[in-house]
Amino acid sequence: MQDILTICNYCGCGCGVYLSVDNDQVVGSYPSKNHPISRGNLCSKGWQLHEFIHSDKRLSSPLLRKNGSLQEVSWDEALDFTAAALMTAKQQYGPDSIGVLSSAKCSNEENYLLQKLTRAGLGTNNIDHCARL
Amino acid sequence: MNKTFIPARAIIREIIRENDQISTFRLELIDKTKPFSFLPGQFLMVSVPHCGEAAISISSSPDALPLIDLSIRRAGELTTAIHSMEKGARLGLRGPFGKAFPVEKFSGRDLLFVAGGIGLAPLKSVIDHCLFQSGLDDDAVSGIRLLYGSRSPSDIAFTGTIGLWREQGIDVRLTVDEKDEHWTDHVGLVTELLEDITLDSNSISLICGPPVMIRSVIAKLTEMGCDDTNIFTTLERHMKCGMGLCGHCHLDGRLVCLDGPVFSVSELNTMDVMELSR
Amino acid sequence: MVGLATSFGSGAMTNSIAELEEADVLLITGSNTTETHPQIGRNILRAVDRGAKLLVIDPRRTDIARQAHIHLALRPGTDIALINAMMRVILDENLADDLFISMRTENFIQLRDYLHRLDLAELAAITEIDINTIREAACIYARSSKSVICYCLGVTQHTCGTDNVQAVANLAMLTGNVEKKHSGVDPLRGQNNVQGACDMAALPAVLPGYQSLEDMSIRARFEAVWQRPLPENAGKSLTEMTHAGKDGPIRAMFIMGENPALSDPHLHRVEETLEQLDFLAVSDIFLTATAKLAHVVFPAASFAEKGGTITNSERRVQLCRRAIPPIHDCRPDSEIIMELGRRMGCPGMDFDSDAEIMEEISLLTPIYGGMHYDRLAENHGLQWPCPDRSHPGTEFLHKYYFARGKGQFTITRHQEPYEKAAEKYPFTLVTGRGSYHHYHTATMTRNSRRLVREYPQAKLEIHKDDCRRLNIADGEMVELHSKRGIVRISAQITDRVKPGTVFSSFHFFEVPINQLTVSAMDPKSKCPEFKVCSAAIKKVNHD
Amino acid sequence: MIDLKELILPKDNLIPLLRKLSKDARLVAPVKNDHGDTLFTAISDLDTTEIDLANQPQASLKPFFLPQQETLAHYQISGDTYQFTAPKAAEDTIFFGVRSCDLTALLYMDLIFSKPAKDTSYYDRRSHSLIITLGCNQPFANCFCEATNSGPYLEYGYGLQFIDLGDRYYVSAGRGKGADLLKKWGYFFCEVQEEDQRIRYQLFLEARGQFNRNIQLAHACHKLQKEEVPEEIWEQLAERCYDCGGCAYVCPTCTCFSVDDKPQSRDSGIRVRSWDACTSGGFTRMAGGHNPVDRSRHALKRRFLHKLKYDFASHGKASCTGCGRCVDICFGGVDITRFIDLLTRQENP
Repeated sequence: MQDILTICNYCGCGCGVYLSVDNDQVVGSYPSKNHPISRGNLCSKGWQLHEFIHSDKRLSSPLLRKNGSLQEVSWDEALDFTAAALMTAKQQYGPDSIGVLSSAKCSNEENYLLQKLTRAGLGTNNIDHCARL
Repeated sequence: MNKTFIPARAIIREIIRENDQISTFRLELIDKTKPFSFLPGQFLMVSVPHCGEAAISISSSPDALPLIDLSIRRAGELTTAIHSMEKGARLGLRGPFGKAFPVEKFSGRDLLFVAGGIGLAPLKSVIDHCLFQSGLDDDAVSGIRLLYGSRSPSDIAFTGTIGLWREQGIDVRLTVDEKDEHWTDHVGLVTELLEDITLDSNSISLICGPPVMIRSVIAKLTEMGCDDTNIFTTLERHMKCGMGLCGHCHLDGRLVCLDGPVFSVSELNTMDVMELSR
Repeated sequence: MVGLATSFGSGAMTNSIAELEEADVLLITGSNTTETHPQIGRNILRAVDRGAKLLVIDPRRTDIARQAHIHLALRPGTDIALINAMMRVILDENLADDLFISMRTENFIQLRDYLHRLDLAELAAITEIDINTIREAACIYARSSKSVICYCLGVTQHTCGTDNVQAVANLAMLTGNVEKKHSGVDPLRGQNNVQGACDMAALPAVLPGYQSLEDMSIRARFEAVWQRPLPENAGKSLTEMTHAGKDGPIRAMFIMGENPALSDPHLHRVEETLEQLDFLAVSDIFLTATAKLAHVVFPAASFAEKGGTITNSERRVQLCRRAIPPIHDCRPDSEIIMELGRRMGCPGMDFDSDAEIMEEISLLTPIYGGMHYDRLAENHGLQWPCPDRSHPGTEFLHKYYFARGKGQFTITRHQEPYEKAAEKYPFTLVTGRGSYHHYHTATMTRNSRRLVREYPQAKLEIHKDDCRRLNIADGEMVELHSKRGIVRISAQITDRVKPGTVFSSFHFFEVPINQLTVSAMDPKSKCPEFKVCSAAIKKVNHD
Repeated sequence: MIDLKELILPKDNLIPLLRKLSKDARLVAPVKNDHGDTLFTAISDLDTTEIDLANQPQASLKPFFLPQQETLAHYQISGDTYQFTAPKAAEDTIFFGVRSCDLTALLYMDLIFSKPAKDTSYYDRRSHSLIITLGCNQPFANCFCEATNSGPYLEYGYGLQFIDLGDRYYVSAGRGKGADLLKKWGYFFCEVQEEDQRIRYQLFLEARGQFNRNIQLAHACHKLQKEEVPEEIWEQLAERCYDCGGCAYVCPTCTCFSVDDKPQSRDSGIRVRSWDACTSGGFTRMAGGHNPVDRSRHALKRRFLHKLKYDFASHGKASCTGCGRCVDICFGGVDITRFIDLLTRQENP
């Protein structure tokens, strides 16, 4: 059993949460007492933070729409298809025909990378996230 | 290893449709590692994988063993899953748990059963057991009467059983909240049926149904001079273990799974209970 | 957060969360704090137990409003009228901080003249709050020099959201309650990394660290590091991208970890827009409503399966640590982006670690200049601005001067919400996050048995008098109509809302309440008006 | 022949002793981690891990005996038959540096999980454990074990009890495993002198005099036996309970749990037991939607009455051990000490 300190995934408070890990399964979450925000307690959602991680509803494989339905494919196939489709749109309709939505649930690094890809790779400023929603 | 939480497997031998919402599942245990016995009023923790467990009272008589009846109303995720099962499917069972009706005291006494909806299920276990006993011994019980309330004529459950009981001499009176064009019997609350009933001081009353019904029937019986120690009811509470550990069924210092689900009204009068207050 | 950036030069929370506990007056507006920001609510209540005064502006009697010394239960959409009224009182009572105004702000005279032309009684009538209550609240706020304002989406999700924020900023500057510890203006950020997504410029009009897209020297710096020319035109906002409808300018989209097909206003329009795209790729942890419309779906790793940093509401950049390897065949979004980048020939998509990505961020983003992983690990994170390695981080903003130089007063005028309750739609529908147990579109919380047990289905809060009048029972299914759609929802009898107002959350995909809301938005922030639309309640005929 | 019940352990011998003990069992002790939190941690290397006896461990021993989430069974569905398979067994564990309140709580849990049914997984872990306590010479900020009669030193229940006398520990042995341990490792210890006993008692007296808070717990318990709590108190508390469940989760004597199935694939999953809180509305709601508890008024009624009224009635002792963990962490500030204050203040206005 190992306890890893991370930051809660729910609201903008940013509590310090330990995830209890047993055999690659997250089996608990509890607050850090020394952390300046959590100070020994979590809200009802934070105490249940481990619950959704191993949900059987998690996506398990890349999916590609074939004949109208989403089917499991390899990473390479999904990535190649996506890269090609985005480049096609760029060539056919220009870079501003592509839109990108980033996420307030993803890390700074991921947000940075995605806006870099959008601006430097796709050549458009069409990037936003749901800050307002 | 927590053996206390491992259910034994049972197979569905027969399914009897009681009404739109209620079916009786006739089960037999497959895992017979230890002998199984129970008393009327006790309940089982019933498992369906992916859905968890729920407490359900046994509706058949112990005399019918090895067959065990569970009459189940579709209410939540687990009971809906059970309703989608067919003959031959398997369920998990733990138990029996809880305090039973004091059937040993019933010998030679008049018995009045008052039930509403699915509430007849645990009482059915007592009635069938008493009938079986009276077959063996004429004095087992002196008279059995049943007052049974349902929402509408199509909601009346256990109609087959009620027919059999009538044949065996039980005085069954039915009432519905809302009648349809074919209904000629009583319309109104089950407490109204009590108006035509006479009780001697020795009679025992057993009540099961929705909290509002339990409350009004107890009030009426008390008014009619029934002694608190002779009125029994069985309470429903959310439960997770059935054996006094999980804390969910805590009721003013007691646990329904251990100290109940059967309580005499004299016991309930010392407690703060939803079924009696408000 | 355009409004606050215009007034102060920065759109972030000016204080630290811990400072709230020491404040003497807390004005909470448009924030259901105990539910949406529990730890901030905890600080507020501690302050109250210490003796601080709590003022709450909210049309609903939320749990935090119940604890307030004064609850200003305004008519939805009349925030500006209320704040203007409070400022007028402050002027009348000579409670303005003249020294602060002259040293640290500009544009005051125009605002003062405007406020003097307003009729206090008329403003109070607009808000439907008693004038003496407004007067008392204004005095309490103005008389303390440790007054702090917290606001959330209840202020911004209006067609006049930007003005609302500027009104709040005016109030703070008028009384000198900014630029120091225990007093300031604090927008409470919704999701765990909204602040970071903004900081990192997942926004159409700025570069990381809110740097100007137009500044040539800044552009040159980015182009040198990214080895690619930067696009010239400002981009389109989320609403512009997802509401274009048929034949819109957007032909292909990549959506990472967002679910606009449920959270967006005017859902039909979003679905229509997404469905007609030539190509849609979605990366998420669950098969969301949006993912179901996609051509390609990537299974992303959850927060527990990856590292990286996130930035909380008080600008604290914190390290997340990987607890377990990605489950199934999932991959972190950073890997997915870099894989795509490499396949599209984009340079600089070969980072070996999150720490290496942060090194590039620090290089290009002055407010993140000192955010190095070793430092973040040691200190439970650092608060930006943190320009270099030796900088300790910033507890509260605008010390010595506002980020934009001088704080700017802006005249804000009351305007009626886009849609008014009318004969056919007599109720005002307010939407938002509304429970201790669910989060946003509940894709995560609904996978927790306990949270589902506590809050199993969507509820429409209706005042008990309205329920009695319409003969609606608690828990009864009703139909809620607006000009744009109909949903079926379970009624909850309550006194949290006033008669004539109803409230529901948007947590449940079965009850897409945002199908009813208007898509009118604030012209500056592009924030949609979720908070007010008109609706009708109809009983459902059983059987 | 030295008395095996009470001995002195020079502090220099502590690590050597623990090293020996850790050969036969897992050693768990409070360790301050890199993030500044003191947690009970399984120690694999005594030379690189510093045991922290200066701070109160953030969590009690509860997670080791009643984990936040425990797998009770794996299940496999195939066709319409299914099979439950039980999970793995417990390992021998020595807990060192346990505070008096936390052991008292464990003794209470023993009671709960033994009657009427013995909870096999709890007992499996319990019978594989040995508890070495450390008496508190200096109570922590929110402690009130004096009021709950569960510290600062203990009379019984421990395997061994350590009292810090400065450069040495005064060690008392309980029955069974603790005494065996002293017998086996007697050579690390020396005899108790009269001086040691004097110092020990003096430290005990001083510890008792250092509590920050005076909680009228016994008074509250007696009052609850006699009279009803005014409804306003319940409502005042409920209005500020934001349903986080934190008080129940951090409480070393809150044992309420839930049992749920967690699907892992279409035809397999685990049945788990997890911490539950009686302060939640769903705790008592029945499948049909009926709820015997009105959370909006009585969110905290069950919890406080259980600890202070029912357990006092049935065990003669409240099931609050004064560890103070629930104090200061409540979002609304309505912890058990607030309740006791409200209840007892009423009497002497």
